[in-house]
Amino acid sequence: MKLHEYQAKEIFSRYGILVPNSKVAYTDEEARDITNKMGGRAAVKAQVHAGGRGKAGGVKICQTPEEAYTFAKSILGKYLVTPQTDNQGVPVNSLLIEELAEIESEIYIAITIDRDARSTVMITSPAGGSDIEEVANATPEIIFSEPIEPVLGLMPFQTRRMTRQLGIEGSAARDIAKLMISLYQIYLDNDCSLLEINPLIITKDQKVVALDAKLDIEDDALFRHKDLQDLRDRSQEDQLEASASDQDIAYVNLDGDTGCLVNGAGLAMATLDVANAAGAAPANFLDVGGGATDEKVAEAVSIILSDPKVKRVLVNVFGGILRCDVAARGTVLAYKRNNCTLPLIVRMLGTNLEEGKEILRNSGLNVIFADTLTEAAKAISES
Amino acid sequence: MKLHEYQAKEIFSRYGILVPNSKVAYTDEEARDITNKMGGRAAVKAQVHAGGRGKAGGVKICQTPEEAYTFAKSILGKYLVTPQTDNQGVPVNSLLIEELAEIESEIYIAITIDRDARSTVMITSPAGGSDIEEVANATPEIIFSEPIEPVLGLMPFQTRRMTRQLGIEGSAARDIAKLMISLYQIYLDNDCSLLEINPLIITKDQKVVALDAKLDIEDDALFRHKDLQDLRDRSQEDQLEASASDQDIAYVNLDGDTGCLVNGAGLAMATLDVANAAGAAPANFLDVGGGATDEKVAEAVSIILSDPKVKRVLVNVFGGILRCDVAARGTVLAYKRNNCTLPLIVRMLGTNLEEGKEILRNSGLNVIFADTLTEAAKAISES
Amino acid sequence: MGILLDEHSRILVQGITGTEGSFHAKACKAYGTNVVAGVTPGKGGQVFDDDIPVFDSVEQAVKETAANVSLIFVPPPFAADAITESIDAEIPLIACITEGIPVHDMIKVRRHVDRSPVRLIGPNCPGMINPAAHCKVGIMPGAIHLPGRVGVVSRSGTLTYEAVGQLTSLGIGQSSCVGIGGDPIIGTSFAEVLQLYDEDPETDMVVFIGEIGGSMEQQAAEYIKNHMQKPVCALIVGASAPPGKRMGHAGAIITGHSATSESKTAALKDAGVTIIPSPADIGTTAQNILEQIN
Amino acid sequence: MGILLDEHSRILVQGITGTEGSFHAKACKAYGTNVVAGVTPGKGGQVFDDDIPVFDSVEQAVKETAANVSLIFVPPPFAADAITESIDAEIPLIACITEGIPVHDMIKVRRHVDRSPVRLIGPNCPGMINPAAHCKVGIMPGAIHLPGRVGVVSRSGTLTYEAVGQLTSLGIGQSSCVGIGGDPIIGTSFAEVLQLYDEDPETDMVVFIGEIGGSMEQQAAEYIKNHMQKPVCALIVGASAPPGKRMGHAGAIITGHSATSESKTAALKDAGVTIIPSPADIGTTAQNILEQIN
Repeated sequence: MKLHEYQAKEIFSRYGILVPNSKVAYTDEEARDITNKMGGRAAVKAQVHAGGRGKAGGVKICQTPEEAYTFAKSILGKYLVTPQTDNQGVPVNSLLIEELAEIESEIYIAITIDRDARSTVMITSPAGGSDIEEVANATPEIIFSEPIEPVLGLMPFQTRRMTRQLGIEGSAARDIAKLMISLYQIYLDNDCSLLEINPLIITKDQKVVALDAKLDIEDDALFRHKDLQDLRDRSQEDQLEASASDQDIAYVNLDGDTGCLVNGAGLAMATLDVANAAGAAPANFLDVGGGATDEKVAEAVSIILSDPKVKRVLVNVFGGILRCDVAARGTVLAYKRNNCTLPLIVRMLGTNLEEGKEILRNSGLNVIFADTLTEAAKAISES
Repeated sequence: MKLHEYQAKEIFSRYGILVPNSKVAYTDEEARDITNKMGGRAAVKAQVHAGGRGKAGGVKICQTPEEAYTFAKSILGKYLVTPQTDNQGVPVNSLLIEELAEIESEIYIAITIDRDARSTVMITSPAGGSDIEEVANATPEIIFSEPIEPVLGLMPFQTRRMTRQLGIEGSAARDIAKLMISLYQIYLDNDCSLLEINPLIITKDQKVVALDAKLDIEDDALFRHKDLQDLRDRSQEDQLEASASDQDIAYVNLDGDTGCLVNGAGLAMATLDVANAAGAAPANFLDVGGGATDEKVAEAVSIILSDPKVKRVLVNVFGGILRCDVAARGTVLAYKRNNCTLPLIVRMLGTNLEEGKEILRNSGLNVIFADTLTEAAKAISES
Repeated sequence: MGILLDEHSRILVQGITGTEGSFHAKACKAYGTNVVAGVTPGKGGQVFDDDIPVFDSVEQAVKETAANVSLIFVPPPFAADAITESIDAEIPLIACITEGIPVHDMIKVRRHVDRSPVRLIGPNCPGMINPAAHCKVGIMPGAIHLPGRVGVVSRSGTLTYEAVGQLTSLGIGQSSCVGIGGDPIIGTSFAEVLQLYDEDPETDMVVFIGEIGGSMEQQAAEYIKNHMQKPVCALIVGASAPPGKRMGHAGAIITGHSATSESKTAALKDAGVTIIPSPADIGTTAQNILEQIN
Repeated sequence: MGILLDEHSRILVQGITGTEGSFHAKACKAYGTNVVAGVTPGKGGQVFDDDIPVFDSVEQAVKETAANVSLIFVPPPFAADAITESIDAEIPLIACITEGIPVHDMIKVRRHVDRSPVRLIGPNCPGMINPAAHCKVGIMPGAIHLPGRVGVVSRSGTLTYEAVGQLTSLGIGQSSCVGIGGDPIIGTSFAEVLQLYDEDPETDMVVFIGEIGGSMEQQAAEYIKNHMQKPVCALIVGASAPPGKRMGHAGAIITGHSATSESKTAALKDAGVTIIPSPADIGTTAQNILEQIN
C-alpha cells in the first residue's frame, strides 16, 4: 500500500527527521491561502501515487499566491499521466504546499528488501533528484547498497561508509548518519516494503531535510497496522486492480486484448507467455487462487469482462484445490450476468474435468475447448 | 543498578502490566493517610534493595490505618537485616502502601541472561511467593527456562509452553502470555540484567497482577539510559562498595580481616584464595585496575583502611599497565594519610619492580616483602 | 528413494483443524501419506479424521508420535510462530504452505533457520511429493503424479502440476517434485534442491521451472555450471510481465535487469541447461533429454 | 608455530589514537609485532608512531595494508560497532580488549559472529601472544614471556601474567598464551582454544586457568574428557568468593552450584585434568607434567 508524500512526511516528522514546513490543499483557494501564509512563494506538489510527477508537470515552484492558485486550478481534479502510470493517469485530489528550501546538495536514499542478502538494504546515491533507475543504468558505480543484518540493525560503521561514499563531511555527515538510523527504525516499525527520499537535501545552512518522501507499506503486514490502513487512498489505484484485490484476486491490468483467468500465479504467468507467443497480447494477469467458489470465479470473470479492451477470454485451470466444475459454473455465471458474447476459450485439466466440460457444453455459450496449452494458443490466435 | 519495587512498578505500568493501586509513604503519617484513603486496609512494604524482606519483617498486611502508622513508625529510618544483606542491613527510607489483592494463585517469573544459551532467558515456576533459590534446590523440576533468540524475540509458542508448564488455562493464560511479551520488551528497552516478579498473581476474578517487582539495570549499559540513572538510591548500597565504584575500583566487602589490594580481577580472586589457604580470611576483594595512578591506588588503599575489621593489608601487584612504583607510591600515601600502622605485606612483580621496592623501603613503613604467592601466604599467616 | 521424503516420513500438520489444513491433511492421507499428528493450540485432545491425534503443541506431538516432517497451514500472522515452534521441537524438515507471511517475519525466521539443523521448504509453496513412497506433503493433486526418475523443482503450484501433467501424460514418472515457494525470502533455494537431485541415485534428470523476480535462477545456473552432473531442462515464465508489477507471487516482480526472464534464461543457457521453448513444451523437452541419455 | 598468531599476522589497531590504544599499539610494536594500521573514524590520514597509517575505516585499512588481525581498544559504547566493522571487512581474527560492553550488545554481536567466518577473542580480555613469532596482540607485558611448548589459556589478565611469570621463572617457555575474557558472553570458549592447542604440533601441554561463574569450565572438561590428547593442568580461582557478588569480571559471579569453584574443579578432575593446588603452584605443576611426558 502506497502512502502520499504528505502522509509519509508526517511519519518522518514523528521520528525527528526534518521536512519542509508544509500544508495540504484540497482546493485552489486553499492553495493560494497557504502559499500566501508561507510568504508568497512555495513548491506546489500534486499528491499522487506515481513517480515521475515532476517531469509530468505535477510539481511547480510558484513565486506568488496567484501562481499557486492558477496551477492548483489547472491540475486539481484532473488526471496526471507520468512515465509510471498508464495512459489514463492518476487523479490529483490534493496538493502539498511546501516552503522552498535553499539547496546546497541533493542525495538519494532508500530502504527496501534485498532478496539475495535476505535482509533489508539501504541504497544511497549522490545523484539525488534524478530518476534513480536511469542513474542505475547509466552510472551504476554511484549507487551504493548497504545490507542490514536483522539481529544487529544498521550499524554506525555502515552509516559512516555511506556518508563517505556520498562524499559528505562535517555536521551534515553526522546528521545524515543519525537520519539513516531513524529511517531504518521507520522502515521496521511500519513494516515497509519501500522507503525512499529523493532528494534528501543539505541546505545552504547545512540542515539535512527530506524534500520528498515515499513510503510503501507491505500489504501482507497491514493486518498489524490498523492506523496505517486508514491512510489508503483508493482513488489512486487502478480501479480494476483495487476491486480484484478487495476480493483477494491477484489481478494486473496489461495492454492487450485477451482476458485471462487462471488459477495459480506461475500458471497465470505461463498462460500470458503462451498467449503472447500465439500473437494474442494478454489484457491482464489474473490468479483467481486455489480456494475459489462459483461466486469468486464469476467475480473474477466479471472483472475481466468490465475491461473494455478485452476481445476474447481464455480460462486456463488446473483443477486441484479449485475444481473444474467450480471454474466452469463461475465463468458461465459471469458471461450470463454480463450478457457477454465474446469468444471463450477454455482449457481445463484435473479434478472434476468432465463435470466442468459438461457445464460449459450445456451453457449455451460458444465455448472453444482446448486440451493442452498448445491447442489453447492455437484457439486464441484463431478467435 | 537496582531499582526499588515502586520504581519498577511504574515502568511495568507504562507497558500495560497491571499492578495494585499503591502510593509511596516517607513518614508514618503518610503511611496512615494513604492506608486510610485505600479503605483502611493495605499491604505496607519496606522499599529496600534486598530480597527476603518479607521473612525479615519488612512487609506487613495492615487491617487499619493505625496499624499502618504503628508499623511505619517502627521501621522507617531503621535498618532492615534480611538473609540477603550483611549484618548491618539496609536503611528503610520509604514504604510502598498497596491495595490488598484477592489471590487465587501465585507464579514466579523472571528474565535474566543465560550464558550457556548466550541469550536472555525467561524463568518461570508455579511456586510463586517462595524463595526461588530454595525451590530450585528442593524441586528443580518445577523451575522452567525458556531461552529467547535475539533475532526472533519471545515467540508465542514459548509463552504457550510456559503457561502450560505453569498449569494455567483460559483468559489468565492469554493475559500471562501477553504479559510475558511485555516483560521481554521492558527487559530489552531498559537494558536490564534481571527482571523478576515474585509473585505474579492471578486474582479471584482472573486478573493477572504483578504483586512484586524487581528490576536491575545493567551497569555497563546505564550510559544510554539517562532517565534511569536518576533512579539510583545510594543509601541502599554498601557504602564502601559504592565509593569504590565511583572511582571505578571493583570492590567487594567480605567477612575476614586481611585487606587485599590487587590489580586484575583474576589475580585478585587468586589472592583471596591464597590468603584463605594461609588461614587469613580476606576482608575484601579489590581490583584497582590496570591504568591506576598514585592517587587512585591511594584511594583504593584508603577504602581498605576505612574498613574497621581490617587487621593487615596485602598488596599483590603484577606490574604491567599498572607499574610497581605507582602501586608503591599510592600505598605509602594512603598509609601516611591515615596514620596507619597495620602490617603491610607486599608482593610485587613486573614493570618497575625495583623502584617500587625502593619507595616502600624508604617510606618508613614496616613493610614485609614477599617474592612469590607462597611467601605472601606465609607472611600473612605470621603477621 | 527420491529426495526429502521417503517411507519413514511421519507427517505432522500444523493448523490441522482449519479449513485448508483439514482439507489437505485428508488429501495427503488419502494419497497414502503417513499423517501421524495434527497441532492446533487449544484443540489438543481432539482426534482428526478418525485416527489422527491433535495436540496443543508441536513439542507434545513429536514426543507422542515421533513426527519428523511438519506441514504448515496456519494463517500468515501465526506462521513465523508455527515455523519456529517446529524448529524448537527439532523437526528436521518443514514445508510451509502459508501465503502472505510478512517479509519482515521471514527475514527473522530465515536467520533462525540458518542457525538451526532444519530444512524449510517455502513458504507460499505447494510443498513436496515422492510418488514412489506414496508420500505427499503439500497441496498438489496426488493423482497426476507417476513414480519415476525425473526430478521436478519449481517456485509455484499449478505450474508444477502443469509440468507434472505433461510428464505423466507422456508416461514419464517423477522421482520427487518440490515447490520451493513464490516469496522473496524462502527457506530452500533452487540450487539446494538441484544438489539433492544430483545426489539422488533414483533421479536421472531435472525439470526446473523458474520465474521472473530476484536472481535465484542465476544462482541455480551458477550451481549447475560448476557442479551439476545430471541434465537439466528449464523454463522461465513471466516474459510477458511488465516491470514493477507483482504477478501474484510476492516474489514475482521485475525490479531490475537480472529479474527479467531474458536474463535468467540467458544464464541458464550459458550453464548448459536445455531451455524449454514454451510452457506447452515441458513434457516433450524432458522426453527428448531422456531419449538422449538412455 | 603456536596458535592464532604467527609471523604472517598483520595487526590493525581499532582506537589507535585513544589513550589505551596508543599505549598498547606502541608496546605491541616494541615487542616486534607487525602493527600495520590503525583506525579511528575522523582521524584518517594521520600517521601514528612515525610509520603506522591511520584510517577512517577498517575497510580502507584492510585494502591499503592487508591487515588480517584486529585489536580493539574503542570505548564500550562503540565496541559492538568496531567488532562488526572488522567482521564486515572480512578480518578473520579479532581480539577485543574493551571492558564493560553492554551484554545485550554482545548477545547480538555473538549471533553475528556465529554466522561469520571470524574468530573473536574477548571482549574484556588481555588478548593473545605468540612469543616465538614475536607477535603480541594484547595488553600483556611482553617481557615475561619465553618461547616454548606450553600453551596457556585463561579468562583474565594479570592472573595469566602470574602463570606465565611462574613458568618463565622455571625456564618453561610458552607456545602461545590466550586470555579469552571475563565477560558472560565472549567470542571464543576454553574448549575452542584447547582444541587449537591440541592440534598445534608445537604445544606439548596446556595450562588452563578458569574462574567462578558460568559453566564454561565444565564444557571444557567435557571436551578434554572426550577429545583432548595432550595433558592439561588447571586452576580455578574464586573459591573464596561469596555467591551473588560480581568479583570484578562481569562474568565472575556465582549464580548457582555449577558456577562454584568446587563444581568446576570436580568436573576437571573427572576429565583427567591435573588440578593445580594453589595459585602459587602453577609453574611447578606444569613442570611436573613436563617431566613426566619427556
